[in-house]
Amino acid sequence: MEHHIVLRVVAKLLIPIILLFALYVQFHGDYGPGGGFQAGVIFGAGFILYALIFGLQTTKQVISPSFVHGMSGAGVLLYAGVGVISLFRGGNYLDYSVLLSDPVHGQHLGIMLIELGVGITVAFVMVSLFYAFAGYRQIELRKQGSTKQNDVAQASDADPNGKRQ
Amino acid sequence: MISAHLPALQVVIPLLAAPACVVIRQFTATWLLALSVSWISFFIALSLLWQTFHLGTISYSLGGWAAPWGIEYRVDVVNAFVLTIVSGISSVVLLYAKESIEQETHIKRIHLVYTGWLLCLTGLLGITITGDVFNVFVFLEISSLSSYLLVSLGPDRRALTAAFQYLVMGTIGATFILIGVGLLYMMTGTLNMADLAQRIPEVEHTTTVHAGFAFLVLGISLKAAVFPLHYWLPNAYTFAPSAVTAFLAGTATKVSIYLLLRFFFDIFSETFSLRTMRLDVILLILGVIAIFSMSLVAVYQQNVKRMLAYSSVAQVGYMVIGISLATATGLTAGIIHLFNHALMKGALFLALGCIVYRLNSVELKDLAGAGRRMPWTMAAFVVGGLSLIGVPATVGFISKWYLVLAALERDWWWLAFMIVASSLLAVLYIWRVVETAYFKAAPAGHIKEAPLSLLLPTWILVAANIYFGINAVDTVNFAKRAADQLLGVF
Amino acid sequence: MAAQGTLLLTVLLPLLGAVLIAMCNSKPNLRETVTLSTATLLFLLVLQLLGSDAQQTELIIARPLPGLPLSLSTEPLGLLFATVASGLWIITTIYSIGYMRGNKEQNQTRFYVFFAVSISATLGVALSANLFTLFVFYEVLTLSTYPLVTHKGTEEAKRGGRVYLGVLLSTSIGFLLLAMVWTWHAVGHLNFTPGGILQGRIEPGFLPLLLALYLFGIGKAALMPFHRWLPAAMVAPTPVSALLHAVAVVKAGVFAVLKVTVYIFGLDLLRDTGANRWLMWAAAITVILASLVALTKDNLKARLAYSTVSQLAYIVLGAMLVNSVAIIGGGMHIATHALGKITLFFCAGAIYVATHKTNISEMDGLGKSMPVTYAAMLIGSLSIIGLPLTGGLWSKWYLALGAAAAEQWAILAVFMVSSLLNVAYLLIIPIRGFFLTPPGSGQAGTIQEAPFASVLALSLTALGCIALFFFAQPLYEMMASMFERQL
Amino acid sequence: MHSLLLVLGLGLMWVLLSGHYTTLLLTLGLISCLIVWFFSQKMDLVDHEGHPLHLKPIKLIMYSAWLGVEVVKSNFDVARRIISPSLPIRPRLLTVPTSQKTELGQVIYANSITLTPGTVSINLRGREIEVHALAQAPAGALLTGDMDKRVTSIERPQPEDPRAGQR
Amino acid sequence: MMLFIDIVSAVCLIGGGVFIVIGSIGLIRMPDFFTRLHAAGVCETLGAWLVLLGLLLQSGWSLVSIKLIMIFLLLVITGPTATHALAKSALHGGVKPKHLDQG
Amino acid sequence: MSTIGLYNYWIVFFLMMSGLYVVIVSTNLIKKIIGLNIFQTSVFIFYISIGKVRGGTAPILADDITLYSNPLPHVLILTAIVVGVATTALGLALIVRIHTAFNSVDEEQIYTSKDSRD
Amino acid sequence: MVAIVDFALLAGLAVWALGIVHLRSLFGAAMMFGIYSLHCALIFVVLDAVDVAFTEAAVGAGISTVLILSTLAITGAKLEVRHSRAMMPLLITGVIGAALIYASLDMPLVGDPSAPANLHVVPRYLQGSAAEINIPNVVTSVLASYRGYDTLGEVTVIFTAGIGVLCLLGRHSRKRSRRRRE
Amino acid sequence: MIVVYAITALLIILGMFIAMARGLRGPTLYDRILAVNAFGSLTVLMIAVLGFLMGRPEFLDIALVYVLINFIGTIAVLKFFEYQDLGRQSSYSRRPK
Ligand code: NA
Ligand code: NA
Repeated sequence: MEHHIVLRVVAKLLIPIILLFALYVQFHGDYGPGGGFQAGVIFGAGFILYALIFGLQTTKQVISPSFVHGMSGAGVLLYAGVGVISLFRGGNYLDYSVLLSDPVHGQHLGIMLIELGVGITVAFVMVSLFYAFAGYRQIELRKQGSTKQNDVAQASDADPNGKRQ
Repeated sequence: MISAHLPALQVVIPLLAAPACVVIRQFTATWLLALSVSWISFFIALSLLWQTFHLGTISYSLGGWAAPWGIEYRVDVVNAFVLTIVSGISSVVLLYAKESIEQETHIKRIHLVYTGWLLCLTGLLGITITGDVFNVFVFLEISSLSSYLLVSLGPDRRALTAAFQYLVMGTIGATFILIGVGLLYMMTGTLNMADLAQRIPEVEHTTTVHAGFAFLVLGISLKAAVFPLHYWLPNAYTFAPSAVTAFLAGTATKVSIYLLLRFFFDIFSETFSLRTMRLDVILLILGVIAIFSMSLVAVYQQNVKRMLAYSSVAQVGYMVIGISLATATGLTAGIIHLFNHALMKGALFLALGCIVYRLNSVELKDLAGAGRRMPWTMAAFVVGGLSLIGVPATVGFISKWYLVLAALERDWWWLAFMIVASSLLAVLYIWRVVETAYFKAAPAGHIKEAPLSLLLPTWILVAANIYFGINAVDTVNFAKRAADQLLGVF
Repeated sequence: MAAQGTLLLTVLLPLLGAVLIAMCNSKPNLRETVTLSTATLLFLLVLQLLGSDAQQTELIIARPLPGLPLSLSTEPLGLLFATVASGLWIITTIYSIGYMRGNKEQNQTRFYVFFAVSISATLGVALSANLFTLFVFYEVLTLSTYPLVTHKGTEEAKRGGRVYLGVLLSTSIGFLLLAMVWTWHAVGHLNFTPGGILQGRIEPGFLPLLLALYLFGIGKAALMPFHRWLPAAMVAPTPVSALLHAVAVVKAGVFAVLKVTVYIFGLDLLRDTGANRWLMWAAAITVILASLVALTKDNLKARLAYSTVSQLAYIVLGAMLVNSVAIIGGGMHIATHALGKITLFFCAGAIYVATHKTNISEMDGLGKSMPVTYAAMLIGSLSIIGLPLTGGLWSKWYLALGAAAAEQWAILAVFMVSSLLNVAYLLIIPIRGFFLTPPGSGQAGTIQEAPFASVLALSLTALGCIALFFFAQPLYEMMASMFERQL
Repeated sequence: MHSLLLVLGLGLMWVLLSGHYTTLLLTLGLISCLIVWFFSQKMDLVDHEGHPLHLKPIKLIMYSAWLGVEVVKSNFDVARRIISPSLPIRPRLLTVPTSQKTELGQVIYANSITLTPGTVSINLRGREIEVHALAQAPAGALLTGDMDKRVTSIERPQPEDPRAGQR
Repeated sequence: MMLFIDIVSAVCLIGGGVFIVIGSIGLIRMPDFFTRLHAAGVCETLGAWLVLLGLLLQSGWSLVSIKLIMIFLLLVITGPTATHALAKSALHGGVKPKHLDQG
Repeated sequence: MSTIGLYNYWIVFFLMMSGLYVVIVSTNLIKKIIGLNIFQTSVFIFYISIGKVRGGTAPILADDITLYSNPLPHVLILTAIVVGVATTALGLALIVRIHTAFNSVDEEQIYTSKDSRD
Repeated sequence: MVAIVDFALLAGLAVWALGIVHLRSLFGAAMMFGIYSLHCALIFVVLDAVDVAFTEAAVGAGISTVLILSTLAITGAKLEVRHSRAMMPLLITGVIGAALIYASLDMPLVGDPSAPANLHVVPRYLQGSAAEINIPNVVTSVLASYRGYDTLGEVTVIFTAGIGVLCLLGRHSRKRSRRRRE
Repeated sequence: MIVVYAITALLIILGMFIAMARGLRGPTLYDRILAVNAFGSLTVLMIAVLGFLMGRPEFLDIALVYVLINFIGTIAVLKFFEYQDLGRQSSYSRRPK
């Protein structure tokens, strides 16, 4: 977004809001619509917006690809790990009731943890998807050696200037 | 204490290992992890098989919520048997995979290949063990997505198109299953298999249940590559990496066939699925067409891997015929062929993998002289081929025996004759390879025999082909018990 | 226990031999020593079995399926077959050494290895306690002889091998397996039982069909129209042809036919239901037709091959006459034909090694240069025709008696006509060899007898033919004991 | 200072959104704000232009009210043009100068132009904004520079902005 | 009072709906891309505002109203930004404003 | 809702078949994926329609509400949506790679390119 | 009133679907698909599935469309789509559609509170969510606890997709290793 | 009020239909994006109205998400078609410390 000052300024305002909103959705899934998955997508979207406006390289410096990949696995491990913990505490797999002495509190804790696992995995898989697709094009362009701009837009719909009326 | 949780551990251990692979990254370490996890799964499956055979069905409530509210794992001899097949094949093929995958894949991606492998294993085991129809869908997708990925990693660029084709067909299949599950849920209000089995008879006559059944059958058949829904399979098997082909050929379609069994006989009654819905006739006809047409197509393939792929479609036809007979022997035949076919195709594809490793090709013409250059590999191929043909003292014979027996029990002479006649087509295509490998002069250049790390797993499966051909008592007993259980006799 | 051990060893010994032979790949002399000693040891083992009262011995090797054990036992017909096969292996080995070395064949180790394996399979067939075991070894025999048939590796050899394997596998899997499963389905086991097992277990109307499945399914018996594999296999080296025609393959076929007739169906059942009737005629037609075809063949080995088809049909015919005399004749014919035919093949091979000639029309007058070979050929021919001073007389005699006992006069006539045809196509060869003059007499002087080992072997078998004439009694008694147990 | 304001702002937002004021959720809210602050810090979003810290709050509210009225008025104008059968539009391009000293101010100006139907800022280049106007009237209103002055008035002078003079 | 609020909010809601429809019609009627941007602006500003105001009147002072206000704020921030980005991209992508009145 | 009858289902069936039709008929791989998504999405609506209860509201418990729609289909579909996006992502990644390898995303062009058939 | 809105929304959906079928511009189809997803989310809201609507909004309209568009951009593919016009696809979809219509003959009506799906299993969730788990959002309690295992599977699926895309489009994806071992 | 909500909803749907006609017609890429963007805004309003229509207005979070997703989506699309590259580094974007 060359010289898109408007976008840049607005993004700086929006990104923290998006990220906070994602976390709000993450932790309020018990009370209203939302939960780990939606939160993950929104959180990921925040990073995607950042990458769209500030560039992939910059974003990769903010969160490195290996961190992203590791975290996407960590979410699954957290989820599956909660199940293993309930095994060790004498319950069936993923039985959160045994996590705490009060079964209802246990359920609460379990749900929060696994929702967190979901959110982490989803958020970082989203970022990882973006890295993959965006990065692929960059490698591709580097290979071609030149950045032919606009040829898609030009070649795309019938006529970029619309119907000449 | 831990033994009470074996059903959960069966699936959860590979599931936990998969993300761990991403974290570990180092390719030998990930292989070792995948290998040990797979073997652990295998031993868990064996132990479950033992438990179910001697102590009866095991039910495990995930999350501690009793069925039908929670998701239930329900292990009986039928799925314990399939679990054993799946984890066993995976374990042996993983032994083989290291060398083969290192040759066919970029080193930086190897840990991801094992991650995909473990996920596929997780999915397949999950489908098999679960007692909840929607959970089937979820794990089906885990296994499907990872197998699309694994297929796409093949060395030829056509692996990509094959994987895409597989993805489209597989997704249509999975969505059909989803529609079917939805229609059943609509009429019964439950997703638990046992609960469904109880509640379906009340609404069995409704058009909704009929259609739901049809969608389920269509969807699963697509996944199982039941003729004529096999369109995706030949390309996928041909272009996937060797180890992946062996793994998928031995497991993926088998699990889908298992699902068919579960739906036909357990969730629905055999009277409904085979008589009311006339699937006995439909499956029989399709099976017979499959065993002939697909074997014939196989005869004309120049690519040996593709040839074996078509042969797989034909072999699925035998299983389908066994199911369509709806007798104890027919089911036994189908189930035992499930096991046997996993062994023989596993051995054959592994042998082919050895050939790819050295010759870099599976075109028939390039196999000239392979018999002399790679004697152990080709010997393995020959034994696998003989098993496919159904020569006695191999597992293939046991399958044929029960299939023919089942046909004769129904007094269907023509069918018995067709089964044996079609297996002769296997002679044709196997022997084309044998002749090329042994009687055509090899081109110049020295080719060594495949390394021991590849030969050993191949020969483990070859030995299994012979061992279970000579001593089939146990497998037959398991298969019989499974059949009885499905028919509600036991 | 000891007898069981002997049984198992009988089958395992040749396999062990095969492994040892394979290990002696680079040392031809050692290799052939191993082969010979294995063969001798095996023969001694079989003789021991023959001598011991091993009738009750049964050994279960494995139980592939519930109620379907892989097991061995002894029984007169099987012992006869085992004796013939193991005995002839020694001689064939001797002959092979001469032939293979004389012809400078390639892949000799492979040859000896698979030869040993097929002997093992043959003994398995001979000693099998039930039809299933027989079937297993029967298939192993098919597969282990395939590399021998295609030994030369030429396009022609491949084509021959394809027909060989194709016909034998298709018939066995297509028909025999079906028949077996049917029988097992009806009876619940497949044990060879004196008097048969099918009595009352199967609707009589189906018996002819089942019998046909068995007879055509046992493709090695070469009943027309499933005989094509036999001439096709003629591309093999001569020792292999000898193995196929005399020692192992075709004999395994007719042996199986006899076993099925006697121990699965039971003569009474067949006789009572008349299920054998049309198959008897099928065999009779094969006898005549194959003889006629043989007459037209100029290639010596091809002629011998069709002769084999015809002679095998004798044995099948004997079985289909369903009386003990005919069966005894059939059983004896296994032995007499084996010796006769192996002699003839050895001779054909010897001629090939010495002259590289394969067509009968080119062999005029060779008898003068190769007198021993031609004398043996004469004896072999006589034995197969069934003329006195050879063992062939007796087997044909009992077959004819059987036909008479069954009051099948037309069959008797078939025997007569066929013997005349035998004379026409077999006896003519030594006659031309001895009495006609060679076409290009210039080269006659260079022709000598084949290498010593070959000549020794063919002399031994020719002597065997004569010996059988004088010592036919034990053979007869052995066969007859098959029916004693029934009582 | 920026950080503190950010965390406070985020915390306010959390409280407004949440509606559940238990210890657990408030703790989670605090953690969430810190997480967002952490990432914002890493993304370099916090300490430069683009934040209300650079604006005069009272003037901002006043400007918003004025802008709201302008937007409503121009809405009616454009709606009238749309539904008139003759479609009375005379589109034109114009360039308006900006007097804002910060990028934030410029952006507010550009967006205000866009927000008002009848004018769309199509490019912000240096100290000028290219505008597409639907007709003469909205173009004329813009060219009076009234809006420009109002936006500039809400800016707080930022002499240290490193890039104010760069362009 | 309740009735009065109901009436005002009904007017707002339906008025908003009408503006939305008008804006959409403009999207169809306008001759080129840039003029359509103005029509879309009608939907996104007054149309949206009126609807949100109508709802706000119904929700009273609650969490719902806070969220309505938040939606409003976000619309005000993102709407013109997106429109501006779109216009700029279109210009960059070779779409030229047409029917320009030179003067 | 009683007036709806089976209307929801019929529309959903129409949507499903449209999606499936796009999958089968398109030679363009990207459009196939779009079709697949439509197919799946319409199944989602089907499920959600099953769970609708006339007069009920969203299954988020509140004090003054007694009738809720059936939450189970919602749960199932949440999972299915995720599965769908996962499939889409993988399919699109494959398309990207196919484009690199074959320089086309059109099935016909790919299958007629040089070595794509045996 | 809700029924009318539902009716109108579904009708709209059908129109978008037809639009996608007929649009020859691939970009247009992709955009239409985004709209289709948005519209689905609206229907989910009408059908009381707010969580689903939320997800569909974020995923269908957001991620899926962005991914499709990015693929379009990366491949720079020819954006005009050709359709192979054949009877077969119509026949297949016709038959399957007929099967579905057949299925609908015995279906409970939409919204029927006494449909089996609303009577069995579910009541326990609605009661239990308050008593056993103490969470007002029943969808969350079913998703995360009663059927938490499905959700674990779901997370695994998305993880699988992440691994898959990484494997396919990662930095080393285009180099194919063929180290020959001799 | 239900009737008012429903009428508003129907008006918004009508607006959607009309907007979509533009989306279908194009003719340029940007016309389509514009239509979709407008459609997205209408969806946000629609959800808000539907919440009131269904009697559960507290689910406005979805509408909030729509606003954000709609915005990000539009930006993403524009970036793709401006550079065919979504990871492109902006000329002025600074390296974080
Ligand atoms: Na049953
Ligand atoms: Na404007």
